[in-house]
Amino acid sequence: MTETQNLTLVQAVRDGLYTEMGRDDEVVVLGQDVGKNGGVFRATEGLFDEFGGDRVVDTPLAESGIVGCAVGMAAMGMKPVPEIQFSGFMYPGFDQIVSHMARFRTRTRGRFTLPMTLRAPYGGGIRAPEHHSESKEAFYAHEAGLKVVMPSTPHDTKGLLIAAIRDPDPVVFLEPKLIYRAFREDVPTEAYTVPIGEAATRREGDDVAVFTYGAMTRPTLEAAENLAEEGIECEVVDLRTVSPLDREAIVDAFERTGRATVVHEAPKTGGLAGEITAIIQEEALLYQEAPITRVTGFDVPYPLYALEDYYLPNVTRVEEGIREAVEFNP
Amino acid sequence: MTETQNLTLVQAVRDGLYTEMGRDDEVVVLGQDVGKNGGVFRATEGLFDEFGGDRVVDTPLAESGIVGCAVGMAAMGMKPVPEIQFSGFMYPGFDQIVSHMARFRTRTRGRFTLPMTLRAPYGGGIRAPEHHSESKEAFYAHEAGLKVVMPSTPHDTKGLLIAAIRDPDPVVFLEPKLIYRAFREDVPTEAYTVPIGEAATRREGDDVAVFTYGAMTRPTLEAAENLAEEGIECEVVDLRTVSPLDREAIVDAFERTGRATVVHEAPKTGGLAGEITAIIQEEALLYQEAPITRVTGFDVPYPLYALEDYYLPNVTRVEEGIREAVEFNP
Amino acid sequence: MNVFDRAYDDPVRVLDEDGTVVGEVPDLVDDELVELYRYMKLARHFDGRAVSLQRQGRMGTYPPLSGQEGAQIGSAFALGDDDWIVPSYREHGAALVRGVPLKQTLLYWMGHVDGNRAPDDANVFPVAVPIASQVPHATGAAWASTLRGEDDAFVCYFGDGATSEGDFHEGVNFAGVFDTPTVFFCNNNQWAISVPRERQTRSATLAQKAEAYGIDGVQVDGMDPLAVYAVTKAAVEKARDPDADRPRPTLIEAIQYRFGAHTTADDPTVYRDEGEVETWKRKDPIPRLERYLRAEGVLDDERVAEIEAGVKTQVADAIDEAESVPRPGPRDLFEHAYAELPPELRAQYESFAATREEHGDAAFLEE
Amino acid sequence: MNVFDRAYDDPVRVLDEDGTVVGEVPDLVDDELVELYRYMKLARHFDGRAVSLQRQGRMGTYPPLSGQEGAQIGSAFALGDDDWIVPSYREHGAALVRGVPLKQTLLYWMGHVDGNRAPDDANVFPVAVPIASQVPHATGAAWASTLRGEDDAFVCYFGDGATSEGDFHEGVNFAGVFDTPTVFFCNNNQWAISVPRERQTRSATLAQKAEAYGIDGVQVDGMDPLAVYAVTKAAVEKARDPDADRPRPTLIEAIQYRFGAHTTADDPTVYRDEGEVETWKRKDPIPRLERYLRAEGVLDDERVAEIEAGVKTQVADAIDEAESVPRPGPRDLFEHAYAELPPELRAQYESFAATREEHGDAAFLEE
Ligand SMILES: Cc1ncc(C[n+]2csc(CCOP(=O)(O)OP(=O)(O)O)c2C)c(N)n1
Ligand SMILES: Cc1ncc(C[n+]2csc(CCOP(=O)(O)OP(=O)(O)O)c2C)c(N)n1
Ligand SMILES: [Mg+2]
Ligand SMILES: [Mg+2]
Repeated sequence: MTETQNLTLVQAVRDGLYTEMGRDDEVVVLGQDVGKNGGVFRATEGLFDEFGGDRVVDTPLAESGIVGCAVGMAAMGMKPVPEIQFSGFMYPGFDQIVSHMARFRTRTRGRFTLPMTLRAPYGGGIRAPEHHSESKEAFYAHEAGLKVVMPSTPHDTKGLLIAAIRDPDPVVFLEPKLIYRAFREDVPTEAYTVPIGEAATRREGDDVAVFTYGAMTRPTLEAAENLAEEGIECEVVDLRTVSPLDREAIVDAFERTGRATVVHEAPKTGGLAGEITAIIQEEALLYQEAPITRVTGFDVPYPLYALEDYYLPNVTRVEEGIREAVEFNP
Repeated sequence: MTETQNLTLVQAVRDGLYTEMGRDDEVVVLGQDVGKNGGVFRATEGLFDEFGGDRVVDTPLAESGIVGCAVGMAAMGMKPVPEIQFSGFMYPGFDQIVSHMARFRTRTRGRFTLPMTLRAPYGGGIRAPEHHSESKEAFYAHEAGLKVVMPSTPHDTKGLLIAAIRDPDPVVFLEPKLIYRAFREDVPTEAYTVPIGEAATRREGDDVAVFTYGAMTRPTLEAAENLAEEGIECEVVDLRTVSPLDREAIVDAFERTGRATVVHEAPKTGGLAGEITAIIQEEALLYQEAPITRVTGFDVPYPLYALEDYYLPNVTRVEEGIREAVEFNP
Repeated sequence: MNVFDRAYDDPVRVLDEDGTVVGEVPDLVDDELVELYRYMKLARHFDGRAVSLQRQGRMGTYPPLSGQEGAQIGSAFALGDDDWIVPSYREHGAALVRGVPLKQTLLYWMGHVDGNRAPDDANVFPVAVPIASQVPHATGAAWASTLRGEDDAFVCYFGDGATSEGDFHEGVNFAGVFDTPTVFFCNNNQWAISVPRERQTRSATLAQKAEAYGIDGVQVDGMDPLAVYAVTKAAVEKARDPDADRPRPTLIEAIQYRFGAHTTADDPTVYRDEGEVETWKRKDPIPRLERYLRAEGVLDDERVAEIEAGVKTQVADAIDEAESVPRPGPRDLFEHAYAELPPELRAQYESFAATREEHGDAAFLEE
Repeated sequence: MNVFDRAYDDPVRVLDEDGTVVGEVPDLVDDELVELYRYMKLARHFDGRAVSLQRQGRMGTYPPLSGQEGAQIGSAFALGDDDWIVPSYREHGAALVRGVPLKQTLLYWMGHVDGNRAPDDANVFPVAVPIASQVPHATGAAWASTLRGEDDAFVCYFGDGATSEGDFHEGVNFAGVFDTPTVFFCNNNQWAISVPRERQTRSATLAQKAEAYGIDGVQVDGMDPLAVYAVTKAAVEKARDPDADRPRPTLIEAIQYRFGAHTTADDPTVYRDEGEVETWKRKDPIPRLERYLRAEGVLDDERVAEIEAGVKTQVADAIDEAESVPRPGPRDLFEHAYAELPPELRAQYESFAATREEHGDAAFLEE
């Protein structure tokens, strides 16, 4: 029997780093306050004591420098895991992410690969200050050359993080900070991987397929339970990776239901719900019985926290979106 | 009768700046090489001599500085028109664009508005070096608070540019450099505006609606002409503004045809074709007779130029995409 | 001697730790000195109350300023009426002097975006959270002022950590090139969250970073409000009215210490020594100025008690006011994204309003 | 005296404009000196041919290096076998010394991405077009070297304009803090396209920007290949084998001039004087070294003629080789975006391949 620990999602991040750093000397963690302080969310707690200041590095306050140095390290074959403190602070490093991290392999025809994993907590709902609640995965999913992972459970988090660190391609690893400590799960103590690019079906149902990922998985499942009481059975698919999307899983779930809702907290326009809708109607139009509904953040800058409960999709809005998809009658 | 000049698209940019700078002292142009050199594409030619070095400013080589200083100027009520030399070099200024330019009004409840227009040439096909051929409008369209304009004709260019400069909201103005000098058009000498947010029907047809913008408008129209010879009549809608999208025009053209193709040179995944598809099936599913086809750049980093003819949608690919939409039989 | 002509590691000083005069006392009348003192007391008391509000769950994360009043109040005090400040997130003290009511600051940290709208006559930029991102704004805004032939100066605040960001570099470099009337005021409080000043950069001082931009750089004892006042005043005057030999912009490094946590979400005991805190507390700007003013006969027990009472009332009133502002509604979420609501956004609002109507607010609001 | 202990505006020099020795001649044997000379001639000849290829429509936009051979070859020559260079887009000369064949450089500017893949044994980073973006790479790569207990040095090239970018600041600051074995080599060729050095920053020298990072900064006459060699060698040695008192990283400002256009798409007559160009041409690094080597008896007419003939053949051969490389195909477009083609990308490729099959290549290729 595999040994397990009962961990929260953020502890699973830490455990993923801990496990992989123990196995592979080339894995190095760098970022603001990741060292002695253990990260502002404690995602790197204890790693500094365990692996020392050379492998768990507090950097100056400069995101482009963090990503850019990690690019240089990774080009030399190391496996850096830079942390950006909040995903809203990835933008000062955006050029390094899109112009270099995403493209180094193509640009050098594979001479330089960048086995790096850029971690950042993303998303709203924790009463955080301005710019601390962004969910802009669509930026990274639109940039070819990157993989983009957004886990929703402690078990997946550890497995996907280890898979990301081992992946020869650069991975943007966005962690749902809203549920960093929301619940615990038994997580194997040993190293294991969860494959990047594969969705997970969290609930089976025949009436409608609901696609979501990250922190929105929980309200979506709750909505599905509520709707089940009304006799609406949702298939809930947690995408886990938003680039590459698991098109097969998406199309398959849709074909079995003919109706769909996509839920994400990112703004609607240009968000991944549009892409998913387009995939479905490209590949499965003939199965379609109703418009695919999108339950998303609104097309406004993420508000200060007194308004965030109105901004974020919640159980009520998810239920309503699903109902709309299910009740549509041509 | 209005006086006109026969101008190329890049001359229309210049004329728009010239006209509006003459009318309004608060309009200031700043960027790399925009002064004495007149811009690397000559979009600011002669403005330095006309308006002087205080209003046509060569800046140091720093995009975040350019956008950030423009934010500061605009907050004081000026109307800066910063230029980024190529849209692929907007990323070092990305944080200023998304965290400040897009959000200043919201963040200060309208005390500070930012009447600024960020210009950059975008797109491929000119045999340019690496990173010079990007088409990443989806990034900006996904960031609420920005308007994003992408003209396709000299007349629209001048009118939309003046509208952008006068607009109280910040505008990202992406110019199709492939067709900077491709053709001329009579353009009124005086100041005039073309409304931001309104699409233009470039060709009428009943069989299929084709949505596009910027440099892709020309191959799309050419494809439409070719297909007309085969009896396929395309309605070609040039969106002109990609944020906000003219949903009414999109839905209207679709309802009349029941079939659609979207053409853009940006990569497919996460590009605006997905958004447009989602809008259509949200609002007009019952009219839909075929999957909406997407003719776009591929999901790879923009290649060096020996490969760009394969990368960019061209007449053949557009025709094929339209044919697929038209020929689909459930 | 010009105040800028000194070694980078030789801070401008006026008062010693015990309030003894060790430098040139700036020209302030008694009432002004008392006002300076009162503002510091107000900022300090506000700070303590804000931290408690957060602990009581009445406010969100809050960044305390305690220890940094000398730098904030001293510098803001040196500005003319038409001058501006461009703050980070920790300068509620300076903002207060410039006309932002405490109520606004509370509202902001209570998550009400209204708190970020300063009154129209307060020349204060909005709080900037992305580190150093306000630096180019201060350059651009100051540049606008000279382009218009005005002579306003702009004081930009940021921390020691901020000097590592590209935006610091680009913004200050532009200021040098375009000779903008900007004062770059670095609140070097020794820490950027858990990263000490020595790990932020290898340069011996932050003031010497001015060399890279060909502008004046100067250190000041940031816990000496009179020294801060003097050096800021000199920098603002130079910005406004340059002499031929010196550039307008100035980089001021104000050496100081944050007594408390980085924010209420931070636990500084994890990364710094209590002993270090104690050492710096001896430099506390408030008793230092108080000692001087008492020695000068400007303050006495009675006056101090009066000020303390006034400060308490003012803060209590501000808290009452802020807490009586109703929670914003959905309309506030959509307002101001654009000058006019675009059709799709109107549709999003209307659909949301209908859902809320149907299900009631309780379906949305947590707690 | 240590070469770094000098005023920022006192450039290291070895040869005068006329080839007279005015400084300490570095320790190079005759064969090495001839090789240095030959590389400069090769780079110069290549440059002229590349410009013509572009004019003839046989190549895309190309950034000439003429005038900058002394800095590029002199510096690259100072590196050990395991050291690395991290170039911008103008360092084909340096890349050549480090093992990138001319054919590769031609291919790159002919739009073949293969040109950006240096041979596996050439310690050269890919061309970096976004200005200054390679600076943090050089810091990170050098850092990796020390973390692994290796002792390789990394020379990062960039222009005068690049010093204004945030990435320059962040990358050099990290190098100072982590004491990485990086040499930041600024090719100050006086112009960033049309923007002259004086409008790029107000600092009197670029070398003094080192003050901001607590590292050594030094100017060198960048058109004096021996001076460049000497100062780079000293910096590389310090990076590899630091002494206790000095930081490993160094900022070198190599003063030089670009004789030609910024790129073949640029017309410098619009923004700069012919007179200025003429003045700088008197400092041309090639005749300067040649004069010295002739005076030393290392070169004579015969040897020079031989070198010139060799250089011509080498460039002609490289052009032939590059032009005989077939145009890449669609498969090359999809290859290497990821280690493995994801399913959707495979589908995009297959669908495109089918279309091309049906319509033929002519339907896609312009010209
Ligand atoms: C671009 C960016 N990166 C990271 C953060 C997270 N963060 C907030 S405050 C802070 C430390 C700032 O230190 P300093 O500049 O010294 O200012 P202080 O807080 O000490 O006043 C960090 C890293 C941020 N707000 N913005
Ligand atoms: C981030 C970025 N902005 C703008 C450009 C366009 N550009 C290419 S070269 C150049 C000037 C570079 O000047 P400098 O750093 O002095 O190098 P030089 O070309 O003189 O060698 C500019 C503005 C770019 N390549 N990257
Ligand atoms: Mg600090
Ligand atoms: Mg240059």
